[in-house]
Amino acid sequence: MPPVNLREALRQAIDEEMARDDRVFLMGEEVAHYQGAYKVSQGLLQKYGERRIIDTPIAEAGFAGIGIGAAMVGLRPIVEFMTWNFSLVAFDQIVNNAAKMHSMSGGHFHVPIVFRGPGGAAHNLAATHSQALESIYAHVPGLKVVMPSTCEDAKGLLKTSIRDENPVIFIESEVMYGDKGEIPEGEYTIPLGVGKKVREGKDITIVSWAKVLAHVTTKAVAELVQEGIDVELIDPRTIKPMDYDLIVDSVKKTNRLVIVEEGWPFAGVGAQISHEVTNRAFDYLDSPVERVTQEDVPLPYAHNLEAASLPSIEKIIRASKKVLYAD
Amino acid sequence: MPPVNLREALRQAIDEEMARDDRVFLMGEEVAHYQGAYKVSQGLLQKYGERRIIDTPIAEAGFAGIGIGAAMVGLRPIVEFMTWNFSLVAFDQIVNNAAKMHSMSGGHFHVPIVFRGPGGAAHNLAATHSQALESIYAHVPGLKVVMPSTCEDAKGLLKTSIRDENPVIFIESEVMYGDKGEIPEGEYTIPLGVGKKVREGKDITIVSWAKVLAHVTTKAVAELVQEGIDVELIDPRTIKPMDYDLIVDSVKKTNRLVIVEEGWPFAGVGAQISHEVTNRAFDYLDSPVERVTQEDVPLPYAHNLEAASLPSIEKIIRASKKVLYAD
Amino acid sequence: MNEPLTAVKESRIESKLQGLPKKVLLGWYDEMLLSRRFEEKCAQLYQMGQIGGFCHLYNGQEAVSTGAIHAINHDDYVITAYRDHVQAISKGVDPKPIMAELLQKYTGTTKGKGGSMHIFDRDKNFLGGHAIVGSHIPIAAGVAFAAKYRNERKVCLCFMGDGATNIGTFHEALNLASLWKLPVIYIIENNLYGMGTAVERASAVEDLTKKALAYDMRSAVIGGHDVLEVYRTIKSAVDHARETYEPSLIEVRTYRYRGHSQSDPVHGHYRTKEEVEEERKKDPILIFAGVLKSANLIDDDYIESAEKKVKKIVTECVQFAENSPEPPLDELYKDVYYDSGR
Amino acid sequence: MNEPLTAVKESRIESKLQGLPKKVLLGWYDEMLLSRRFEEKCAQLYQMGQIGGFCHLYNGQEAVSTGAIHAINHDDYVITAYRDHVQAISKGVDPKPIMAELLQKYTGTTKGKGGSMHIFDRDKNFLGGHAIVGSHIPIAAGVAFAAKYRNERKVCLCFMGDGATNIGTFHEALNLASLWKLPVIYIIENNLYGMGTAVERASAVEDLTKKALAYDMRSAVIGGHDVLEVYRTIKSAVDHARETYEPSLIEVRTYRYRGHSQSDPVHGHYRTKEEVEEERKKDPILIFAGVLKSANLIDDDYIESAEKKVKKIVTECVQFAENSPEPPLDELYKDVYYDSGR
Ligand SMILES: Cc1ncc(C[n+]2csc(CCOP(=O)(O)OP(=O)(O)O)c2C)c(N)n1
Ligand SMILES: Cc1ncc(C[n+]2csc(CCOP(=O)(O)OP(=O)(O)O)c2C)c(N)n1
Ligand SMILES: [Mg+2]
Ligand SMILES: [Mg+2]
Repeated sequence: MPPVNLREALRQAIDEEMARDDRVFLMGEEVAHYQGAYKVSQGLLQKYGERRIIDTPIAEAGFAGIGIGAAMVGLRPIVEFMTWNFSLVAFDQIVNNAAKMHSMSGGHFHVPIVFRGPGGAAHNLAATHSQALESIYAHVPGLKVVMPSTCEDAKGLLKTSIRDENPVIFIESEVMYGDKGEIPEGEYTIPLGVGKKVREGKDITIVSWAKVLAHVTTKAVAELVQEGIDVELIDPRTIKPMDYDLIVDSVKKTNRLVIVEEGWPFAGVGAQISHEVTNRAFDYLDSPVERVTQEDVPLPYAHNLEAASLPSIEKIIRASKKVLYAD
Repeated sequence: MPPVNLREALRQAIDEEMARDDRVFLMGEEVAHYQGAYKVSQGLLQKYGERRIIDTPIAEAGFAGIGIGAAMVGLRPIVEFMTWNFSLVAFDQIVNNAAKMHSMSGGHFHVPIVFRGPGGAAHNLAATHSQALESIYAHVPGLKVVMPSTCEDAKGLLKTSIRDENPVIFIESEVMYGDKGEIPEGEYTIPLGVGKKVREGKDITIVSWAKVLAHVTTKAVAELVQEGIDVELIDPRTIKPMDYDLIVDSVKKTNRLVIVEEGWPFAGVGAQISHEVTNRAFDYLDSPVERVTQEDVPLPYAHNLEAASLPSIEKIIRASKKVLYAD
Repeated sequence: MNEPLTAVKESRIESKLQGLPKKVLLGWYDEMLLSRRFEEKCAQLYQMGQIGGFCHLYNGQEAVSTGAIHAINHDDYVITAYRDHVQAISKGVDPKPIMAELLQKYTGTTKGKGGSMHIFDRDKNFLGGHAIVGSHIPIAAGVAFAAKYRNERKVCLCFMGDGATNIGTFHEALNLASLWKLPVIYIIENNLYGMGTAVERASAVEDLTKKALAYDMRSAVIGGHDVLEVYRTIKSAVDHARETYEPSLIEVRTYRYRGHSQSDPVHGHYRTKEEVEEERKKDPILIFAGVLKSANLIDDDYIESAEKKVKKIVTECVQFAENSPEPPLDELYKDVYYDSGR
Repeated sequence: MNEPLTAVKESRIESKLQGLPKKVLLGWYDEMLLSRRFEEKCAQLYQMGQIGGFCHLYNGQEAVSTGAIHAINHDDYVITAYRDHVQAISKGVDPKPIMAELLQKYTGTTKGKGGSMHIFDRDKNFLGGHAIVGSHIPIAAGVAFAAKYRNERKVCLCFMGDGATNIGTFHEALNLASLWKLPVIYIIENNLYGMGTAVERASAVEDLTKKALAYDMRSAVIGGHDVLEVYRTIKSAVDHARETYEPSLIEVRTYRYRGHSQSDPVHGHYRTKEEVEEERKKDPILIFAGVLKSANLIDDDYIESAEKKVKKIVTECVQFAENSPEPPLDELYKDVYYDSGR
């Protein structure tokens, strides 16, 4: 099969799941007539009609809530946030209703819903439009958080997320929508909670995910390998549940860990991984875990400040050398 | 001076700051005529009138936004959330407007505002009404997060927060409002970002804050001390900025660290402290950092499940013995 | 004491009863009485510390729940806020597990997890019990959306307080429900106060049906002391929704006798003792008794026997709850995810 | 080309000009022209990659900004959404730093931090530039609140799109503004679409002033192609607010010529090329030129010279921006907190 780009991979997942299950529908701003703000849903209105591909007003709390209500009585909504930044006006719906419904109702009602859309920084979108919010959502029990870094994973994980009986936070990336990759022929799914060893290595473990993995970390790893550092690269793919075992096993082999993420540092996912892995592999670590994150600032507009704020190849190489005491 | 309870300490802070600065006002649900849902503002309407003690409709995003706008043009609002749980419907206002305004406007406008109210679990309030949200707010650059554990600290820190030029998330506790404590006579303030050594010790460092410190951790510490374990107990008081130096110095002495918090574990404040301290004091740690947190579940209603979910004396003692390899 | 409080003319009784069978009408009376006595018991148990947390009672508002919920079918949906015990009872939820829930027991409606503010029952299409004000209003639209999506002719009743009409989700949900024609009936239980705040201190319009104008939505305002009027109005909104999918906004003027929650005073600084007394004279249960008597459907004996019947049920509820076990600790991680902890 | 497009009768011209001095009127014309040309240049620079991110242009809507903002005083406040360059210009913000901001320069309005969607100027009481739809609507109420709190007779103008009227903060803010009588004038720039969604596909009411009924708020709907009508209407709302503190909701019917943002097509599937062409015939700048000509205040020479003047300003803006330095990297941690990084 010829490679597809990320938006096509995601569209295939939605399309296949909609074809197989009438309960699945897609709802969000500009998903229908406009064919998607980022064209993920292109053509789906034509195929499935207005009953199942639904344009909404700008009312994220309202339509997130509609999705939750529909899910409670048996539908399987896919709610697109044009970007994840706009989910903040629907935060209560996600945190108090979607996440807690099953537990709080003692199992009476569950909420099989996928909230999806692009997260993190694109280019020059400034502070309100560039937020990587995975740490915030992963903090909340009852939610699952999925962040694919390849087309293959994106399709397989999105299909699984749509079939999952729980609310899933599915975070994509604007700047990856055009990225191409091979995907398997025919039907496949990928389980949530299972990470992937992107590269085998023995000197150092690097954990990274989503766009920063695809666009930055892999390049840094290539440079490190060039320099003779045998990196083991891990993509957890699912932030929650996190595949700690995969990371801990790797660290027991390499004895060194660097975590690269696009979010802010304070109480971020990387802090969680660092704590958990250090706790489980304390005697194996030859150096303290290093993190590369976005700087602890609202992301500025100008390209040079933006670049200085985000994780970079240089920062990753520096952190890697630090854990190797090679700096 | 006779001891005061926490609501009196907080009221004194608000009262003194309102008396000294006409720009300060208090706004929130039931703060005026009802005299405060938890009576923190009792008597203030009578003293300052409806211009400055203002009852709002149930519209958290609306009145949080009004506070932000008023702060941008020179007032110093104190916005009370009846409980922090209700801040989730105002989340975008806090995260995108209050936190980012100064940075995003390149310094043109800043937002000297205090958002305050009780956070965390009280008793039997169930999942939507029992959330400890400090990790989420501390994750966001531009916000400061303050969580006092004593009456003295509460008054001093609230006064400082009101005078601070930045948005401050000030989290109290329902179940502490009646707690009594001595407070200094006369005017005083306590700087943000400076922790406090509650107890000197040499065997193990325990970091804890707010209600769980006051009601649970101190009791566990007493038992540990009884057993001959010389605990050093640290209250950071401010979650962001975090006084890492105080904790790192302590750990360099005790070589062992337990962090006790009321929030959920995944990407919580404790994970951040654990990562940062392990990173800075790696060679000093004799055992991996242990955390005691709320279980990773929406808090249930029934008292026994609620108790099982929250940090307890037993859990703290167990964790402490674990870092001491005494279990 | 049991004299009819509204003088209903013989000649008008017939039309007022809307051809409803005696059995149905007496059932409503019993239900309202059970609701009252059940919650009076809750107040006691709260006082004694057996019920924890917040507990928002419905005394005075019974006609709204009974009148509205009997205007729909069993397979229609109901969703509400935290003042939810009575609406659950009207929707057919067994009061025993409700009491067990309040008493923090494993046999409770949600196994002791949700408590007073979060009563749920899947079998009865009772969708909660929601404690964040306004948060359930879009959910109701979503339930109606699903019914329409599946071409079912089901409707969703959504109860909310007057205070909830000032929050953003009210606006978003009502706009969406009207725009998409979703078969949801929004019922504002205007009990004059949101906690301690009178309607006119929270809403720029005192006539809450004016809010429907912003969504081109059908609306009506009615008194909430007369269960038959509530029934008739809601029934017509329900019929309309079933036929056209169009939503309605119905404001029901009612009154709460107790404090906002059981930890609050009956009348603080925000209303007078006299006002509460005055309102109590319009008691919906007494009014309904009067109507039924005028129509010669019940007499004082019936009223006495109903009291006994209801008292017995409440006693059974408490016994059931008290004899039930606490939730086992291994429930803690169950239900967090659909498949967790099993 | 430069013929008057609305045939304004000699006799009515006088009243139409509302006694405004020639200098003022010509200033408005120049400002609208500058706004148009400034943004045409933005489109070019965006095309060339010098402006990054989102860039929402105002072409076609100029009469709203100029007419409304000249109805207030210098020390009154203006706040708006992300389509903000022109409103900043009308409020007196120097266009040079605006262009520098767009070009990611240190001399920009926010030192290159906010970008196109977040223009701010403290000295001009221009409060942004807000990119989350609806998020600034309560802030506007807060600004008005502060003015009233301090007993100043200042007002706040708040611009928003038609799409923003469907979000929760609109509801909460308008209720609060009306309830508390806050001197804020809410201006809906109804350009018929929120991105690609026509008003009637997003709002249950097409007549957006109906939304004011839910808040008992004064309202009016006017055409946005005639700067004088905009001025007159907003002026009267401003005068009223200054006198009584009462807010208003003014819907202004206008049209955007370009795509939603510069990365979007001019007309996608959501509107036709013909519609855009048709609307362009009602160009507010040409209409105003016609009025001024009818009143013999300007002639073709003036129009030509204005074009030159404006072109020169735009060129200077670009030169200023291009010659400016990027923000230094040590700005990264500055301004995060009021006292940080200094
Ligand atoms: C978003 C939110 N804000 C505040 C509260 C606290 N609160 C609970 S009930 C209530 C009053 C609600 O009044 P109303 O809607 O009139 O309902 P009623 O209690 O009168 O039935 C308030 C302020 C809440 N639960 N949720
Ligand atoms: C809460 C939120 N949701 C979605 C968006 C994405 N978005 C930006 S502008 C826009 C359309 C706004 O339309 P309207 O209010 O009519 O203003 P216009 O662009 O026409 O001036 C959308 C959907 C956003 N910025 N914020
Ligand atoms: Mg009420
Ligand atoms: Mg628009």
